[in-house]
Amino acid sequence: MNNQRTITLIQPNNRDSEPPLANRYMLSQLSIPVLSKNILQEKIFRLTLSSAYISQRAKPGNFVHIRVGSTGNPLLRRPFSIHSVDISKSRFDILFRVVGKGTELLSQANPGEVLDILGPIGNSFILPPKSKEVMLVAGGMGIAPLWFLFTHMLAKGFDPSRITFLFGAKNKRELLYLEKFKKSKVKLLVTTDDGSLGSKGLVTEAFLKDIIGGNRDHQNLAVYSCGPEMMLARMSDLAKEYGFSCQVSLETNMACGVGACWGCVVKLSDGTYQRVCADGPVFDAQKINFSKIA
Amino acid sequence: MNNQRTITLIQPNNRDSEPPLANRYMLSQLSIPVLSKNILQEKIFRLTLSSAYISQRAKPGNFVHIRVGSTGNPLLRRPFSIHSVDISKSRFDILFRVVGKGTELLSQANPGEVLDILGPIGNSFILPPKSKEVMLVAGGMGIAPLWFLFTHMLAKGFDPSRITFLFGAKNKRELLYLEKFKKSKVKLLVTTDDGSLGSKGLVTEAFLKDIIGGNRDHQNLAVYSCGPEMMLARMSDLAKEYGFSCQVSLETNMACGVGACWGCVVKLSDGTYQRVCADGPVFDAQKINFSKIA
Amino acid sequence: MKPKPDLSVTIAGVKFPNPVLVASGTFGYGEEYGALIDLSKLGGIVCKSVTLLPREGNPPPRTVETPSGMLNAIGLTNVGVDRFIQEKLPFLQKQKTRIIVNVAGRTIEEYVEVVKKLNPCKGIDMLEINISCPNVKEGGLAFGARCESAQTCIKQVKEISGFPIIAKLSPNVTDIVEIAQAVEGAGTDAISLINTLVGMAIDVEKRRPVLGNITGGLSGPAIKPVALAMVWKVANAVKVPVIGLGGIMNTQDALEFFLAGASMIQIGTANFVDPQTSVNIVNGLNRYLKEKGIERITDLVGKLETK
Amino acid sequence: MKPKPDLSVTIAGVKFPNPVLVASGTFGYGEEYGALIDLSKLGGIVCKSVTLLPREGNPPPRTVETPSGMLNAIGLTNVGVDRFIQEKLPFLQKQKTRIIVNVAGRTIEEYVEVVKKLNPCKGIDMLEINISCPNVKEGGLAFGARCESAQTCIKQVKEISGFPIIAKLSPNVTDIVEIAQAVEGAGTDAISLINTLVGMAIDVEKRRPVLGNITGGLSGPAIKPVALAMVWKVANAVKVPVIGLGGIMNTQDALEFFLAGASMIQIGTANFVDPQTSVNIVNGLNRYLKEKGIERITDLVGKLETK
Ligand SMILES: Cc1cc2nc3c(=O)[nH]c(=O)nc-3n(C[C@H](O)[C@H](O)[C@H](O)COP(=O)(O)OP(=O)(O)OC[C@H]3O[C@@H](n4cnc5c(N)ncnc54)[C@H](O)[C@@H]3O)c2cc1C
Ligand SMILES: Cc1cc2nc3c(=O)[nH]c(=O)nc-3n(C[C@H](O)[C@H](O)[C@H](O)COP(=O)(O)OP(=O)(O)OC[C@H]3O[C@@H](n4cnc5c(N)ncnc54)[C@H](O)[C@@H]3O)c2cc1C
Ligand SMILES: Cc1cc2nc3c(=O)[nH]c(=O)nc-3n(C[C@H](O)[C@H](O)[C@H](O)COP(=O)(O)O)c2cc1C
Ligand SMILES: Cc1cc2nc3c(=O)[nH]c(=O)nc-3n(C[C@H](O)[C@H](O)[C@H](O)COP(=O)(O)O)c2cc1C
Ligand code: FES
Ligand code: FES
Repeated sequence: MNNQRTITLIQPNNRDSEPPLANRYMLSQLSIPVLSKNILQEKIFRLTLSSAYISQRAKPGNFVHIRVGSTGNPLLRRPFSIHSVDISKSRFDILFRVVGKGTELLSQANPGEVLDILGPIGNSFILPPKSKEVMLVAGGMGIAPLWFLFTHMLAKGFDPSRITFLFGAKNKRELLYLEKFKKSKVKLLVTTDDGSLGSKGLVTEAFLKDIIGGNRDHQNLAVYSCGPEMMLARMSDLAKEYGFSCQVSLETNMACGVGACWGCVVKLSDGTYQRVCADGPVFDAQKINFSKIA
Repeated sequence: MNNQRTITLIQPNNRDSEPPLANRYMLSQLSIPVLSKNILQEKIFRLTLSSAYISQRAKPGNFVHIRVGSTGNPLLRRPFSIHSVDISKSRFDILFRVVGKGTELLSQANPGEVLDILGPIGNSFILPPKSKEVMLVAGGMGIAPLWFLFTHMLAKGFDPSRITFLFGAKNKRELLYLEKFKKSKVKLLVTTDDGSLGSKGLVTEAFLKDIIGGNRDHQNLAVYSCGPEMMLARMSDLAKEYGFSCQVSLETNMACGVGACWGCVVKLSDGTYQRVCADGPVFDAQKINFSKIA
Repeated sequence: MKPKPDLSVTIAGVKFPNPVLVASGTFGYGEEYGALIDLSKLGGIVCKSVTLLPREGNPPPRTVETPSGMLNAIGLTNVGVDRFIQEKLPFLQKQKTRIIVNVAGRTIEEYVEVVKKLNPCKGIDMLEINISCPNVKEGGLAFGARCESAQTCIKQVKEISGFPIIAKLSPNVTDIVEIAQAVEGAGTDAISLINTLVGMAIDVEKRRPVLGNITGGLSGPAIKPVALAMVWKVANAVKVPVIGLGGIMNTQDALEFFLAGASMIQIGTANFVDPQTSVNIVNGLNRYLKEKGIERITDLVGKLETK
Repeated sequence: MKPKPDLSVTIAGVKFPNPVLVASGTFGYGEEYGALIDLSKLGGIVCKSVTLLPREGNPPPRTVETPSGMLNAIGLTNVGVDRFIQEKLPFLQKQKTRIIVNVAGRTIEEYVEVVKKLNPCKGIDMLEINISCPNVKEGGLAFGARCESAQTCIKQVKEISGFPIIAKLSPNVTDIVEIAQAVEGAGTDAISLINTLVGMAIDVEKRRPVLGNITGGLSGPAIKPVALAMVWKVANAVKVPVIGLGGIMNTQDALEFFLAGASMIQIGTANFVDPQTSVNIVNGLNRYLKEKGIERITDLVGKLETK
């Protein structure tokens, strides 16, 4: 890690004529100390990491690729969305759930330990014109990148009363940041699988109800979503059906994380594949062929 | 580990007509808490482990087979001699040097952690008649089992003034327990590779000088040795040349540790192989074909 | 309460209480692990390979650890079939579990001789014919690597064997399906795979191979993906039951093998890591079937969806 | 002060500043790692396989981690040789390192076509002929697994190639030496091995293969022992230089391969774990030679003592 040049890396993929979603050009390999660890819920951790480099460059949607452990098991790095950034304090957070041995090891990292991190990686969410109505739809750990997007929008002067945040989780304990949401004056709709808070059921269905019942102009919606694959597939279907714009942040298995191996691809509606690490992770929901991901 | 029966395990190997060296019949798989950890020198650790089962049954020469880490790397258990035993407190010690990833991980075990241990394993040193002159010859970590043998002899009423302890190490810092040796009234001869304490050079040569110059009756010597393979090979040659009895504790790569895989064998002078774990680790030095070990 | 799930499996007329065997060479003759686990909980024990004459085996070092695996070059150390029958079989006969004797030889005649000597013995349920040992100069892999020799060896053994036989195949081949079909054609009652992959480790300081035999056989979790692919391919190409092994460490791994098409599994290297592995997997399978409401383990075999 | 050790290696007339290459498929076209390491420190870059026509590759998921390894079934995704020459080669030509273009095809004619298109290009030092990809239905492994087809393919490519060629072999064969001798006979300038081992992983919950392609290729530390054994066997059986790869993670691993007989090495999966691996190994080799007072890296090649 003696080399932290920040040369332009990947040429934007100009297959389509749209403006590229990306700010992909500043990947670096860094040794980053853990500043603090918070256990928000059983198995849900937030790590605060110290890096001027990343905090200055990170945009909502970017992720980092972290080496967890050095015994060779797990072998590969693990990707995590940048969850929030504090430029003035040169720090950023990741939020994650322990699901396997990689996240288990990461959850054992203690303040002072230094992590080997590649980042920031990937493109980012494109902010809407301020005339749009914004809807953020998070499922479970999908809150991780959307929280960054949300706070970023507020910082950029978006009117919270024109933002709706839909947040679905297993149960009320996993509905994070409820206090903070309240303070923000955003419109918050929550759902839980067990009905322990908000409406019982899927967040996508709450969303559907809202856009149908809410007398919304679908053309004027800017929807952003992150969550389990099934949920994003549903969002994609709805976006196609109702014609609203929707950006989703995807997760696939990653090896290199830098666009070299073509392991992390997602199938587009036109039959081609794109890399989640280098061409995403943010994609236009309408362009993804979700039936071919699973 | 729900099963800790202590059934007779391996039939003594009766290929030769001598009395078996072993007390091999009480292997058990145990969950054993670490009581304390001492860093004696750079990279040299002593762990005190809490087990009534093992402390009651362990004999000098026995070892334990420890699972280090659970990530699958390292995969196999690691064997360590029982270094000392305190029956009244139901505890025993192991002493080890960090040489690779297994010992590295073990050195990170903290008090309160529970280790998965097979033991006690293997045969043990046969004590000499009290009429014999005892010589213990340790090289480096070879002190681990010989310390147990030594303190065991003292406890059994052997006359310390008839025991000579030769201890060789890289440098004076690795000459452990010098204070304790002083108190014991044993005759102690030390050597170091760098001459930082005692005579400079190999402990085997100090031993040779002693048995030649010391006007010793070689027939009346009971020699016990443990250390690097080269050193034990030399002890074996000397035992053959001068005709003294010599028991050595051997180390080879181990997989099962229970006599099942035949991976840990040592070649005997008669061309046959014996298992260090189940037929040893203590062997008659004269019977080992050391030229074929390396 | 749902009824207890049925873990039993019948292969070539032999009924096993459960599908978890311990693999040849990793469990000695059973007695070595008798103090550590309840042998009657196993589906069966596959003994260390026996040969016609006693074998001392290869010069040490015989094992070395590798990333998520180990190499061994034991070299079929064993007391020979006569002493096996006298000294080792009596203990095995007393166990309340199935006994599979693994047979190896330098020539086809030797395989046949060993089997003839075993034929009259009580307490043996099946034979496993090891035509896949990578660590001996003659025989072993020499038979298993080519269709013709594999076929001839299995055919001749099957003709005279008093027990149903399992052909144990090597992964060190270009086309495992071809070999599997050859031994099926020769009349084997079942196929087990995989034996170890040929591998090597070097001591850079000494500039020597770590193993006395230079090369050895790679086993353990490292090879699980290779084993699983071969089990899946073979199970889809033959009608005889397939016994899967290679790197199985836990219930999850075991389930992967059943889904891929294995009717039974064997636990090898994992015995060294944790002697309880096999029993833990038996318990784990029970729990899994109960949780999922699956009645029989056989309902899982080959249930991989690939469409 | 001792003089700086000489890491350079010359193969088929091409002089490499050091013997550390990055392996095909794990380093893209170089540019992807340009921000992370100084490409001029590498012995050379082996590009991702190029084929005659663009290939989208296999359905996802394309990778999954396994114990000390990973499976991939990318399926030779690439832009095709024409766009490779237009879009990717210009970047590579500018790098101060050697460029090896890896070529794959579904038929021998395709290999030949691709090589013909590359022949006029500047900035290419060698070609690596991939007759060992396990993740495509046609070509790839189909050629590398049998002597005759391997020989024919390499022979025809060699006849028309304007660059020295390396034949990249598959470990999924019964006798690697046989194949190596066949491609040597066909005139290859060097041999690289190993490509990945065929493997599989199963998602027990979904009862489906994890990979979209069902099976994939196993790489990483798990396969190092297999790679090392094959490199040792082949290096002792052929006269052309051998390039070793498979699970190399650090300088120690690299030294094992040189001792086994590899003239050069390639770093594959390790790039994903730590992009600095290749550069670290170059530095580590320098340090090692200096410490041991060895003048040239070539002095280590094949220096394994097996007596
Ligand atoms: C761009 C990107 C951003 C991500 N951001 C976050 C985040 O902010 N917070 C968070 O908690 N997780 C995030 N993930 C998912 C996270 O990377 C995985 O949970 C993690 O890699 C699992 O590692 P493990 O070793 O603990 O689990 P493993 O042992 O590897 O797998 C355990 C289980 O998790 C599943 N799994 C493994 N990797 C993934 C994956 N990439 N996506 C979905 N399921 C997977 C496996 O199929 C398996 O069922 C992100 C993934 C990507 C690609
Ligand atoms: C019966 C027996 C009793 C032992 N008692 C002790 C003891 O009391 N204290 C102690 O410090 N060590 C003892 N050892 C050695 C100890 O088991 C090894 O040092 C340990 O297994 C190394 O594990 P590792 O993962 O740290 O090293 P690895 O990464 O496995 O190897 C690192 C280096 O150590 C060498 N090595 C590995 N295993 C052995 C071995 N068994 N013998 C010699 N060299 C080896 C390797 O060749 C390599 O050079 C004993 C060994 C045996 C067989
Ligand atoms: C130390 C050791 C000894 C072995 N001896 C034999 C043997 O004698 N006969 C045989 O057929 N297989 C033998 N094997 C192979 C195993 O039975 C098994 O096929 C292989 O190890 C793969 O399974 P695993 O990964 O679960 O260990 C041996 C394996 C090991 C590790
Ligand atoms: C993701 C991935 C993609 C690969 N693609 C190719 C390829 O296109 N052509 C090729 O010849 N080898 C390919 N390989 C094989 C590697 O070049 C190498 O032979 C193999 O991974 C073993 O080396 P390793 O263990 O160091 O990774 C690929 C390997 C991986 C992991
Ligand atoms: S993870 Fe390698 S291309 Fe995306
Ligand atoms: S380690 Fe298995 S027999 Fe000794």
